[in-house]
Amino acid sequence: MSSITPLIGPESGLISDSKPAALAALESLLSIRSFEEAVDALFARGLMHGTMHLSIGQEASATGVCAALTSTDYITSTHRGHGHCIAKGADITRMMAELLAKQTGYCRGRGGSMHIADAATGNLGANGIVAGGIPIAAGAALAQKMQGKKEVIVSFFGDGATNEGAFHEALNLSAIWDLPVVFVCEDNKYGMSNSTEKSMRVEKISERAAAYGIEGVTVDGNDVDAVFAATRTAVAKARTGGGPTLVEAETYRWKGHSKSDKNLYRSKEEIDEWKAKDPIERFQNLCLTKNIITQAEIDELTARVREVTRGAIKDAMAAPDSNPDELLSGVFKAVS
Amino acid sequence: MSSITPLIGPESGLISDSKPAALAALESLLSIRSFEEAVDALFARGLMHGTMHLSIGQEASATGVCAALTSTDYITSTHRGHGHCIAKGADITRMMAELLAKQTGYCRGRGGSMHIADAATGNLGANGIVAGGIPIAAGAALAQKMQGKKEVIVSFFGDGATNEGAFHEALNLSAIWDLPVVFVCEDNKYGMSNSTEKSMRVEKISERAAAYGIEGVTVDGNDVDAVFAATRTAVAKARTGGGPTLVEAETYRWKGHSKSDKNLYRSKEEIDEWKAKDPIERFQNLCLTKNIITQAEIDELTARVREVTRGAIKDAMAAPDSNPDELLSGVFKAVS
Amino acid sequence: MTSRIITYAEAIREAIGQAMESDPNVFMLGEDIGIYGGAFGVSGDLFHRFGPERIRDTPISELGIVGAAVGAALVGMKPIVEIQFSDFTAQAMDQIVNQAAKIHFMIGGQLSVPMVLRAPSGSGTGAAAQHSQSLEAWFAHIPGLKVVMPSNARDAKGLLLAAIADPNPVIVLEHKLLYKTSGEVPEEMYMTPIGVPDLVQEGTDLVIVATGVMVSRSIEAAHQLKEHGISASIIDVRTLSPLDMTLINQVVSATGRVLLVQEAPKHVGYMAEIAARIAEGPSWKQLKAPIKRLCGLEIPIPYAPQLEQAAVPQVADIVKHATQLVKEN
Amino acid sequence: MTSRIITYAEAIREAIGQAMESDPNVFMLGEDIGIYGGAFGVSGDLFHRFGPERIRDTPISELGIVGAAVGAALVGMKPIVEIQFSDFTAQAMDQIVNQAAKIHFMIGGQLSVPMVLRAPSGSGTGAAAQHSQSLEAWFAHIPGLKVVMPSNARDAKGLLLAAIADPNPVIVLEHKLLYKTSGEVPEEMYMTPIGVPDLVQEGTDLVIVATGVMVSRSIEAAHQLKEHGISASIIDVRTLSPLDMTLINQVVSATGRVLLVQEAPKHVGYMAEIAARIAEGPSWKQLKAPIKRLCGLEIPIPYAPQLEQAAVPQVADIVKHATQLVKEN
Ligand SMILES: Cc1ncc(C[n+]2csc(CCOP(=O)(O)OP(=O)(O)O)c2C)c(N)n1
Ligand SMILES: Cc1ncc(C[n+]2csc(CCOP(=O)(O)OP(=O)(O)O)c2C)c(N)n1
Ligand SMILES: [Mg+2]
Ligand SMILES: [Mg+2]
Repeated sequence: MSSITPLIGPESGLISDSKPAALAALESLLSIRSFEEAVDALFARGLMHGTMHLSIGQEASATGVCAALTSTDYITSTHRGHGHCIAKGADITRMMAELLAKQTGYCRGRGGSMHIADAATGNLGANGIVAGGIPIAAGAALAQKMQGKKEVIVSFFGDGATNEGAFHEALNLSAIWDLPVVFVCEDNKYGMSNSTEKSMRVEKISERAAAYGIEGVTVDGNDVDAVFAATRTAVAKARTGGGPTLVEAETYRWKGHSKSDKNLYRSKEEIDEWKAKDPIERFQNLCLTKNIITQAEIDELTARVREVTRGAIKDAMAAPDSNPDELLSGVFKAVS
Repeated sequence: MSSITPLIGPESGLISDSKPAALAALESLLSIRSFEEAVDALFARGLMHGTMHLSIGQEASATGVCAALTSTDYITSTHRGHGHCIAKGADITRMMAELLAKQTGYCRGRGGSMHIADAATGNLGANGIVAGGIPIAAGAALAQKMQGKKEVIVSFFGDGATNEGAFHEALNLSAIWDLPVVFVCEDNKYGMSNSTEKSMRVEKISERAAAYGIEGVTVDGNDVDAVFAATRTAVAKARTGGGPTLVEAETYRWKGHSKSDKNLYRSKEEIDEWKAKDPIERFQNLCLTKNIITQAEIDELTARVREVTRGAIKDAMAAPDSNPDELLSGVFKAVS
Repeated sequence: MTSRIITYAEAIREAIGQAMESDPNVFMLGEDIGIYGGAFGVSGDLFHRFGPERIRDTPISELGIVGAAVGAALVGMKPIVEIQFSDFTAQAMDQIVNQAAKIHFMIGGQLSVPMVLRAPSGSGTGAAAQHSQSLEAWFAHIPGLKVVMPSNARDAKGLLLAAIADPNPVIVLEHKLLYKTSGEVPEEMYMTPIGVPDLVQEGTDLVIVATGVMVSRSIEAAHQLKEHGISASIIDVRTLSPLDMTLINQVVSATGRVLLVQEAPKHVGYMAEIAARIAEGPSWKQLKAPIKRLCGLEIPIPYAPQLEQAAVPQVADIVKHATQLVKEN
Repeated sequence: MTSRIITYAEAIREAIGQAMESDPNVFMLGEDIGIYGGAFGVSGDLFHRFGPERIRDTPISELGIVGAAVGAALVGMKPIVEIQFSDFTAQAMDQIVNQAAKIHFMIGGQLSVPMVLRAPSGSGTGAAAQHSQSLEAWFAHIPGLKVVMPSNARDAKGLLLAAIADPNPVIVLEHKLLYKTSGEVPEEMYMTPIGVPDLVQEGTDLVIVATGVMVSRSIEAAHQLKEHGISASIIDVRTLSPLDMTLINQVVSATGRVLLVQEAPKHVGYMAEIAARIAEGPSWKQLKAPIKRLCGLEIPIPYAPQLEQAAVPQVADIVKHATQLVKEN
């Protein structure tokens, strides 16, 4: 087992005001970055199969959002889901094992990067279908409400996903039924090569909330505190019967959409501009300025996280390959 | 041939300010009502097959909208499409023949009420799929733009249709491409049994335009003048490259959704309230008050329209039944 | 068990009511299933018995509805989705096929999707091409979905209860012409096993294998055939996926002639699979005549009554083809 | 005609480019087909040659895109839609099946829908269950759609040009593993007729009938079979709907043994139709062995390479089954 320290969102104030919260958040940020960089390297070396969608540059939204959730709250995730998965508390070794097509992976090697789920931490699954998880989140939220539970569902999705009919239908259902769900749009400015300026006429994606009579807010998605605070408000509202909120976190992906991307649709300057807004450096500097964490602690954490990633790769690589013999029995759950 | 006198929308001022325009509009209103009542009676007498969706009470929106269109402009229509079809200038005898499953019907008896189209008058077709015509309208508008034409497309749909993903995707595409299309939502307060209050959280459907960065307006859908004026503005904008508008026309259907409807979801009082707002009576009274049309003209027109309907039924009934022998050859257009 | 004569629609309603009484996690969602009672009257008074939370009226948004069912099922509910006409599953295909059918497998078995999707199929009501399709072949082709097609009131109840009890997504394709037909149905809860075809009647000259409304048409045809001295077995496929060929192979071997009857167009339809399995299987050698399919024409369903009837097999067509098959071989 | 060796992707691009040059109404729309050049690089430089109006990048909204194509086609344009992975046709199924396929028929022939929908099918890239399906059976089952599945660069161009020239909706299912394969392709415009299967090679012991990437695997398998003294004919179905059985019946009659190979799961898949037609048809009496289908397993496509390979027929599987068929019968 190698999960991050559970994220602790303070009940009032910001993450950067609380040492344990800040340390946990930093661990999450660093773990996501480290995991993604390791995956990138493994792919580059031909050790990984399939495709991948890295969230380098977007670590603050996964971290800030999950800090506002309890361990029994749920998320639905996306093709760019490693960050969500880690922030929600998944075992990094089992994630790595999945990507390496191992039997010990979250999906026994059947799903790969785009389908990792973790029932234990409430991650209902990444999704290879853009916007595919949004109606599912609405349904999971409906179940909480009908069962009288207090759990909230966060549905992560990208800017591009908001152009799909699934987004529209799911937000409308959630709105009319006051469901305990928070819609988190990670607006990284592009759906593959298509910029938000070209693919929609609204300035802010949060304006789309108006069509459902719900609240929409836009936050700086590279600011852990801002993401956390907006999500905390939305989660509290959802948990107490106030219905859904659309939270837009403005951020940027540093890497190409997937391996085949030549970045022809955006400029090097734009990428560099956003790299200068690195959410991790920024959070570290904030915590240093506020004297909440020391440089030594940062160094120690950075080293420890790297060690965890290395260990995860090692353990995952040593695990048995996924087993073709159980394929046919894996399709249906046995009727009891 | 028995089509209405082409609707003439004045370039400025209202329909009720112009005698020829008012007479044409009244002919349209009365023809729709007369057609629908005839269809209702034929069904009741077991002379018609299938199902039907009547637009009695909604005549003003079809009429006001089509008065703002030229004969070469296009519409896409709905399951509740008889009114649109008549207002756009279709041959009432061929419509009746279609409903009576005749070879001379618009669809040779293959389509019935839900699939009447009339290529000659730019009616691209009713649609049995709620919201099915909206993306089609966007595409027809895209074609006008790409071909450098000046034609505008009006897409009719109901309040319920705005909850479908197709509505969302089509409006977004039309908005980003500045397409010459006007989205006309006939908000008759119910999608089958589901009221707008229960199926959406917005007060006005026109608010949904905000999600696409386009203009949305709500008008009294039982007021021919108001519908016409709003559509004229939207059409002018669309025709000159200004892109789409969402026009919501608030109205009401007097009859059940279809034949099987027991009206359990609404009260008799509500229905009566709306019957008191009869768009036809209202338009007649307005024209009388304004001294634009005389009572004698109204009576003459009413009688003439009834005669046309009766003639249409008679001619349609006398036509040959649709021919099963051409079914197989009707699926594909022959490759030339 | 105590049986009564009730309609197919009543049998479905009874199954849902009993399942909801016995399991608080079972609920229904769909368009106009509440106070309206359902487009075909299937939910009827369930709204009054169970209220708007559990008989949940939805806006017109099939993709959202099915997606919501998938999500609810993933976390322990047992949703029963009603899609008003099976044609509108086209709107929801992503959630049915890319999500519901695959999630359990894709995530290594961690969670499952115990949902039921009911939808009326088929032609015969003059509703034309977008309201009359028979799309069972689509669903049956997708690994991860179970597909049933009850042809009578008894199975409508039993298969639905089995579908509700199943921890996997089950597609129940009802037939709109059958809703008002009646049959003997036990009062108690019972399950018709998913995976087992039904031998409707035994005969010696040929076997008619049919689905949906074609089962009752085949029964009527068999009466007429009997008058012409032809004795037909009839098998109701009933559960299209998974399909157990044991019974079909047996009866095909015994009769040596097989007529496969479906409402859907022939090309790449469900009966192609039955034909292929027979051709590949042990009964192949016993065939006295080539396999024969009698199916809908390769056309969208037309509106006009005479066209609609010409588009899909009628009793007379079954009689004619069965007679030919026996007489000419 | 002058031919050169180019890739399957290049052949498709060339067809689109030539069609766009010769007809101003032809245009392309889809996700990331512009400056990105397409998810599989198919549109490539077309954006630079024809500009953003005619190589039209769209938001992620498959239903809207296909609907827009239907609308544009109805009023005289010739849209070519690219759906990034054929799995996402699930999102657009209403516009494909309830609109495009039916409009011409439903409205009595007044208008037609001359559109082309291209989409990469199939597994083999580790993209897992939602990006690897082979859904040809769905489309082939729908009256009003024509369906082609080019297995090589030459047909990729010729079938696409035929699809663009066709006044009806045509679904072109490409295979993602084939994009980088090469073959001889004429420079000029030419059409491969829709409706005619291709006899890839002639042999005497059995005929392998295959679709998509299974055609090249069958060719490789036939080489190996030859070394074992088995001589195989190969037929590439190529146009799945409409399907002309003349050639298949001829070759089945001549060889007496038939192996049907597809990537999609077997149950209610396309090859069931070929099996059924053979079983119903004139070559039935010439069969020396039962018809045999070799298909994908009844599972969603898994991610891990060894699982993915186990999920669909490989060359060795074809060799094994062909050998058995010949040796045991
Ligand atoms: C329904 C569907 N359409 C298209 C795709 C291909 N695709 C995968 S990710 C992606 C871009 C998604 O953009 P966005 O939602 O903004 O998320 P991001 O990749 O930026 O995180 C596309 C087009 C898909 N997987 N599913
Ligand atoms: C996709 C789809 N879902 C459901 C239906 C069944 N249906 C037909 S009309 C209708 C109500 C439509 O409501 P609205 O859009 O408000 O139009 P109105 O009937 O009020 O004119 C429904 C649910 C359908 N035809 N298509
Ligand atoms: Mg994005
Ligand atoms: Mg309405």
